[in-house]
Amino acid sequence: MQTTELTSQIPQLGLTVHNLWMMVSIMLVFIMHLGFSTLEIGLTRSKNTVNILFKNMMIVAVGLVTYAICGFNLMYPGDFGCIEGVLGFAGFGVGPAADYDPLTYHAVDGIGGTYTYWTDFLFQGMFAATAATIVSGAVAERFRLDSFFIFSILYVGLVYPIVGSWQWGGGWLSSFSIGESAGFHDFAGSTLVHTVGGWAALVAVYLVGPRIGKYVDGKINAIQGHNIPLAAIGVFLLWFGWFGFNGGSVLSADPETTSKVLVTTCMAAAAGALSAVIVSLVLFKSYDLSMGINGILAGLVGITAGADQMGVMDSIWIGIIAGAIVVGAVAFFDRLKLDDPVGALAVHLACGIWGTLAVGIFGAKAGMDQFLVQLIGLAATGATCIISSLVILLPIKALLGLRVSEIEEIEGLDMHEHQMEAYPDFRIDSH
Amino acid sequence: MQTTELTSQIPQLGLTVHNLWMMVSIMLVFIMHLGFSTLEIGLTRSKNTVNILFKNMMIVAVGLVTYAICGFNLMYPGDFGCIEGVLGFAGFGVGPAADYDPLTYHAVDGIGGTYTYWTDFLFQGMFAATAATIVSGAVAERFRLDSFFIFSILYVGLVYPIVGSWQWGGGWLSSFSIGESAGFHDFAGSTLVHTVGGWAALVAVYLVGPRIGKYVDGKINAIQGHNIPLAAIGVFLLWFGWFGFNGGSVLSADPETTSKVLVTTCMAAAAGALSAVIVSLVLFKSYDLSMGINGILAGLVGITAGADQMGVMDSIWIGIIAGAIVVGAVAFFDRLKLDDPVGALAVHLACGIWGTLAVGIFGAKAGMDQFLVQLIGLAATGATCIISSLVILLPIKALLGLRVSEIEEIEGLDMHEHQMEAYPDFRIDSH
Amino acid sequence: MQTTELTSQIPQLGLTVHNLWMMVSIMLVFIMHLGFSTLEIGLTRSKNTVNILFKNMMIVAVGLVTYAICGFNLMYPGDFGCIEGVLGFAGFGVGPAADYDPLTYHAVDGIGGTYTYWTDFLFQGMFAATAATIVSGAVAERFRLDSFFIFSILYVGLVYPIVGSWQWGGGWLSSFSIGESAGFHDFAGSTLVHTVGGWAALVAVYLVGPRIGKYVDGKINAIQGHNIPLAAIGVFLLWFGWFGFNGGSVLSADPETTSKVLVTTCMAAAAGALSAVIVSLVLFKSYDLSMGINGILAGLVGITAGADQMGVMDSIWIGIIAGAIVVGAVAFFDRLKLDDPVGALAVHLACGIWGTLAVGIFGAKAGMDQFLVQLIGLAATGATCIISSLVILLPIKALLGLRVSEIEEIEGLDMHEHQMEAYPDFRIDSH
Amino acid sequence: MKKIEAIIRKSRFEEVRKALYKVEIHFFTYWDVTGQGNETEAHVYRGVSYTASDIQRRHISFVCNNEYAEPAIQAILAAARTGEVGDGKIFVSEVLESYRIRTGEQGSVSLKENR
Amino acid sequence: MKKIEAIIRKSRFEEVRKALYKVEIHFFTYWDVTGQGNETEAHVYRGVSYTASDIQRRHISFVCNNEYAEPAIQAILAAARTGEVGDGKIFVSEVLESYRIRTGEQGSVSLKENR
Amino acid sequence: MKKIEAIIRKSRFEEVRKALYKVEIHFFTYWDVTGQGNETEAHVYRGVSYTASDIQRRHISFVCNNEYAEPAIQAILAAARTGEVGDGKIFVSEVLESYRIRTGEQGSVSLKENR
Ligand SMILES: Nc1ncnc2c1ncn2[C@@H]1O[C@H](COP(=O)(O)OP(=O)(O)O)[C@@H](O)[C@H]1O
Ligand SMILES: Nc1ncnc2c1ncn2[C@@H]1O[C@H](COP(=O)(O)OP(=O)(O)O)[C@@H](O)[C@H]1O
Ligand SMILES: Nc1ncnc2c1ncn2[C@@H]1O[C@H](COP(=O)(O)OP(=O)(O)O)[C@@H](O)[C@H]1O
Repeated sequence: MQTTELTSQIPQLGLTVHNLWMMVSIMLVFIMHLGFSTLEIGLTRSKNTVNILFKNMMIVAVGLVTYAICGFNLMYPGDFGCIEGVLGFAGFGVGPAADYDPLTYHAVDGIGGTYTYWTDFLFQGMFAATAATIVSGAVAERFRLDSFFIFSILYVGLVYPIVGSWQWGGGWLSSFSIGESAGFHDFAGSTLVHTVGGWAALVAVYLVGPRIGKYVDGKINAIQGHNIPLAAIGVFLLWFGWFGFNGGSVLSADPETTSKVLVTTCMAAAAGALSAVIVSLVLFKSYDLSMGINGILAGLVGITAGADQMGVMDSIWIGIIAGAIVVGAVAFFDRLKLDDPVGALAVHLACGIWGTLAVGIFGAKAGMDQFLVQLIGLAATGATCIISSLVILLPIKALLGLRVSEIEEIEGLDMHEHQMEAYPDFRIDSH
Repeated sequence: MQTTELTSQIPQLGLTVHNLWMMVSIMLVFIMHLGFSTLEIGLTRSKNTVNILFKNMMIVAVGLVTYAICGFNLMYPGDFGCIEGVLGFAGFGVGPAADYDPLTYHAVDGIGGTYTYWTDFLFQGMFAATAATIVSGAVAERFRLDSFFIFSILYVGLVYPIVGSWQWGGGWLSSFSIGESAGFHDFAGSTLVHTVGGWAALVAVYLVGPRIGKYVDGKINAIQGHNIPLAAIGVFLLWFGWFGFNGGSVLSADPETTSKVLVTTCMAAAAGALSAVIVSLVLFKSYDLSMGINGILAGLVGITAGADQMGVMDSIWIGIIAGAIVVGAVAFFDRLKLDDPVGALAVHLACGIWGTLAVGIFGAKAGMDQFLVQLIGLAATGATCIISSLVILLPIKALLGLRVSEIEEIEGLDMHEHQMEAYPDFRIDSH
Repeated sequence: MQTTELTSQIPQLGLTVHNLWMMVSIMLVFIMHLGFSTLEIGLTRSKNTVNILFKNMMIVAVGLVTYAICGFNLMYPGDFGCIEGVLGFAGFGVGPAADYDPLTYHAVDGIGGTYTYWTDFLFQGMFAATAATIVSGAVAERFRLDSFFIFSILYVGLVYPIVGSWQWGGGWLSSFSIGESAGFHDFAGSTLVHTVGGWAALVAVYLVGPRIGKYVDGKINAIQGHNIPLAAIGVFLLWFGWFGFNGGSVLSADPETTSKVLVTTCMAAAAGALSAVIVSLVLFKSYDLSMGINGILAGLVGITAGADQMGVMDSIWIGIIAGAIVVGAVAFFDRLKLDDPVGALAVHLACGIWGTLAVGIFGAKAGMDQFLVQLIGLAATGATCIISSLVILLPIKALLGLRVSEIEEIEGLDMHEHQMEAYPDFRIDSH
Repeated sequence: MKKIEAIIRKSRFEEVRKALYKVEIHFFTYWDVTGQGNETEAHVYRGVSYTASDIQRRHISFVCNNEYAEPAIQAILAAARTGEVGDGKIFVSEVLESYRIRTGEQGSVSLKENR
Repeated sequence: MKKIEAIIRKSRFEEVRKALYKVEIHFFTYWDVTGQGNETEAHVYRGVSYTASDIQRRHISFVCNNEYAEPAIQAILAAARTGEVGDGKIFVSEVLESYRIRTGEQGSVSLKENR
Repeated sequence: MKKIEAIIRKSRFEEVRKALYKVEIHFFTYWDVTGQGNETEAHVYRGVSYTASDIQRRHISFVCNNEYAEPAIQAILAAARTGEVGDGKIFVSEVLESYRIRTGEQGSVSLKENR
């Protein structure tokens, strides 16, 4: 073959490689939903297992479909037709534009096109369902299934993509700057995914109230999860999936950046685990595996906003602090009688905030200006999420109710909503 | 380095990328065997768990070895020495030809070589064991282990590759056409893998008979699976694996095709889940997770034949219909007293047929001619599979028997065939 | 774009591809830790489940952090400043050298740079924790948690990298040769990972003694694992991870080599499974799933040293022999009253030795000289590991003790060290 | 000495526990059983709806001195009742002797508080 | 009133249930127990063959009015027998009092059908 | 005939089994129960420390001819004792009749060894 002929294949070859990495990342983000599922059922009681699995499985389906219907075009509207920088919509359904060329669809300087329209949609779609899953964990064991799905459809279909568009869709937040700072920085979604899920979880937990027996006569009771091995499987799979969550957020397979992102991600997770375990060893004189699990997730959520900005030591520090935060936050939310069976508030909300702020404290962008930008970004998205959650949940509460009946809660949602048991062969000593 | 020197590396680089994607797909198809394992044990009783795991684990080993011995060379005979277009055999063992050059071994126009001989063998080998696994699920809880393995070795070693060679090996089916149609189309194996397994399952289920207690006095009893979380893990892993099953069937990492295949695959799975859940909500007034699980698989099997031909909406429709079919098919097979503990017939056979036909109804190839070609392909492979299954199973039935003894079935295959329990520490309330 | 401009991107593109494969391998090796976790808890009693999960989860964290602090720079010291070919240290912490260029950091002839510094670190770091995990399994159900972690930190932080440096760091072993032989060959770590873990496990098992009730009045009792499905999940995930363990050890995505390595790996695993099952069927008249599991791992460990040297038939033979060895070794260690709940000695030590020697017997390097080199390499590393383990463990034994109290062992480590149960909802019939 | 055995709904267990505390029954043993009785439960599994009359219940058993029996029975009757079919049963029988393993005490003293 | 306790093979449970139905015992409670007796079971685990004498059995317990006891015992004896070592035992003891929690009924009426 | 019921620590079970063997009690049935008593257990879960008074115990039950009862009780008392709060209890009651299902034997002969 001629040299020029061969050479003309290079951009296509580049696209193939980068797109391949993005497809691997899609799968990894997909498998996080299994991680969330087993984590959540592991940390809750056996009598609600089918219910939680149902929610987690269907949320992927619902998430993908709503994202196809409108989410994707709300999040990446191209131009903000409705409100400049705040709201745009590119129409219902998915499909590339008429002049679509994968070689230029998402071209990076010096690299060329890095993925196709389809990869873009699927990667973003897999992210979308995550936010609802966070809520699912926090309100587990007492939230009505129908109310949850109505909420999820609206939240994943509208709120998540609109807030996301402010930054990743090229909206106002992405160019918002103070002084020297070069705009809000949220690499893979500490704010846009984790706190967006976290704020909704906070509102939902507040509105639905604690589980029966959790706070009795001013005492905090532990309601143990029923299957620690499943929880452990969950956390390993989430870490595994985070390789794609963060690694894919590079949006190309650029070797130096992606590999460094994987290193910072892993170091933060490792440091988070150690720190949470050591802090809880000191406080509770016990090697608390449940806190180790939360520590890993804390480190992962914490590094997510700045995984591309940090050095190895930065990421270790972010992990250490995240691990300590999560231990404190679990106790803090318990003190406030916000009952969160799986620690979703502590992990996703508290450490999502920490991770966002950490970009202003550690790493390449650290500085007072950046810190303020991060803070304002958090405040703006937080306020929006809280208000939207209220706007969605209050009418549902009035019309359908958020909470299952007392007898249903005591006997388990599985038997009442699904007429099915998770473990029919096993003798269960339900609590 | 000189430009020409560098340029000469391009074909090799292309091979490396495409081959990498195929290797990733191999792993994903491999992990489907774990998905099948946990799905099947989850949906059956605890007393047969070791038995099912044993079958699923060993079938991978048996599948790979028989495929190495003769399967690969039956399926891809190069030329059909024995019966033109129907039967060819390239000899025992594996190993590339003398003039083997990976750059040309499987070259695609405009792309170049996309994988090596070894990748080819391993990808196909991982597929092969799938067919036997489908049977394993359908006849679970009462089929003799030795009879099952004899059947599997013959079916995976001979029938699966011979039928496969008709299409993927370049046999008569691949060029069979009516009118305008450009030949039978089975992208990733709705027919060649799923119905091939499904027909054998049908015959085996019929011959072995239902489990004790399933159909009593004309009433259909539910025999619940013992571990729904394991079933859920299974379905997530199968979806995960399907990224490779379908994605790898592109046979290159071509960015546009592969990513679009992933999108159609995921949309069909999501639509299948929603449709199966909604249909069973309407029919049974219950959020039936077991049907949601089957719905996902139905969507996946349904899209498999035409994942490369469909648009987003097509794939959603295929999924919706597959989800409805699976609910009906479960009831239908139950009505016929074909006892299939995991729903393999409904998923793999019914939706495999649906997926194959859907190529004639939706997508780029839709048309009456294509529909007829698909139908004839189905009929020809179906007849072959049914007859071969009978030819293999009837002598086994006569000589060894297909079914374990009644006492063995009641007390569980684990204690009798393996003298081992799956959960020795747990109090089991076996049913 | 100009031809030359485009052409100049080729080395970078190559780096991207190869690095991508290495990143995939990192993830796969990471997920092996989940595989080890579920395998080990599956094969032990429920009362020690939290303890084992805690160890396996924290060991990843500890492994990564110690490897970042000193392990990496001990294993790849660049030059051996301290003792030529035996001990070198490039300083604390991680980070590339000043003149670091990913295009040349690890360049392979005819391929170019294949991975970045970060990929290198993370891949090696994921390997490191494996050695300690092997020990964890062998001493499960009776070893003190604190003693285990002190041991692990020292062993993973110092012994593993120093021994590793002899071969992979370019030390004396890598160039040690006898007659014709071209140096010790250990492709992916039969010796450097599996026996290094195995020898330490041997010493630890010997020092800590058997579990109460294992050897009573000269009789060997079986102490069944509590959750066979988890063990099966573990072995599937380990096989899955081995695609990266061996595939990544090619250190590039070279299509021919990587895909062939995957084939030899899978064939050895399949052959190991069949051979272990058949041997134990003959010996014990039972389809022993627990031996099938060990057989797969035996095949995988056995092929690890020479996965790049073997043909298909070689790898099948290696697997068959490994499968037989593992059955014999389990009995052998039991005869010696070395109580190893998960069979780590039989799998990692016995088959690690077998795999190392097999390089001298089968495949491209087979020959008497090579066999001797392999034997000497094994002896040297084995002696070092045994001595170091003693040097670390004996003082720990004297100061803290290695073993939990009798009551703790009987009632389970979970309640005593973690004050947590693994399955609070289930009726446990602990044994 | 009397042995009181009560088969109750799991969902009433916490109430019963509290009620027993009030009548100074601090010691008892319980386990989960399956009850076959009038009550049935609706199930759905893979499209088959069916009712099962095997329902999980909790079995509480304790031995007490005679004077404690009647109040304990009344306590359980009140706390375990929902009024729906399936509330369960209480059975009373005679026990000949009782021992506290820790101290070797025998007879009615072995049933009294003693730390 | 009599309490009948039967320890049977799990595999005979369905037969026993049917037999009890025939003699109008519609109420009973059962749970799974481990029996230590003559029978042993062969196991293999990771290459160690051993026999265990701890065997899972089902414990059925019910209280009935005196006239029902004998037919019930005969029904169980017939339905639970396989003739192999390990078929289990039946024990009969006296019960002093019985209550239906739902209605508070006491005495033999509490054991009669009442929906 | 006497029925002996012992509620013991799981960790003492093997000792008790051996002790019963020595006094020729080769048959018994056991299951796991939760005991509510004096003893409490410390737990930690996600940062909440708490104590539970529900503790898993093992319930052993057997019926024996009268002359075996006293040695069996002494055997259990000795083997199950640790001296710490929570060692458990033994209860003795009267059994009216016993049957061996396999043979249909009735009365005290049904409790004797017979293979
Ligand atoms: N005679 C009996 N012997 C043993 N257990 C019984 C008896 N009668 C009822 N039970 C137990 O009590 C439970 C509730 O009884 P059921 O007949 O359903 O309701 P109710 O007592 O309100 O009529 C049953 O599931 C069974 O476990
Ligand atoms: N005296 C007893 N007290 C309590 N349970 C007993 C007694 N004798 C037998 N059993 C129970 O009955 C089961 C069957 O008894 P076994 O001696 O094995 O058979 P068989 O009664 O046919 O001789 C035992 O596993 C045990 O659970
Ligand atoms: N009166 C009783 N009836 C039934 N079970 C009892 C009774 N008293 C004690 N138990 C059982 O014995 C166990 C041990 O009793 P506990 O009070 O903790 O210790 P101790 O007997 O040493 O004072 C309890 O957990 C409970 O299961």
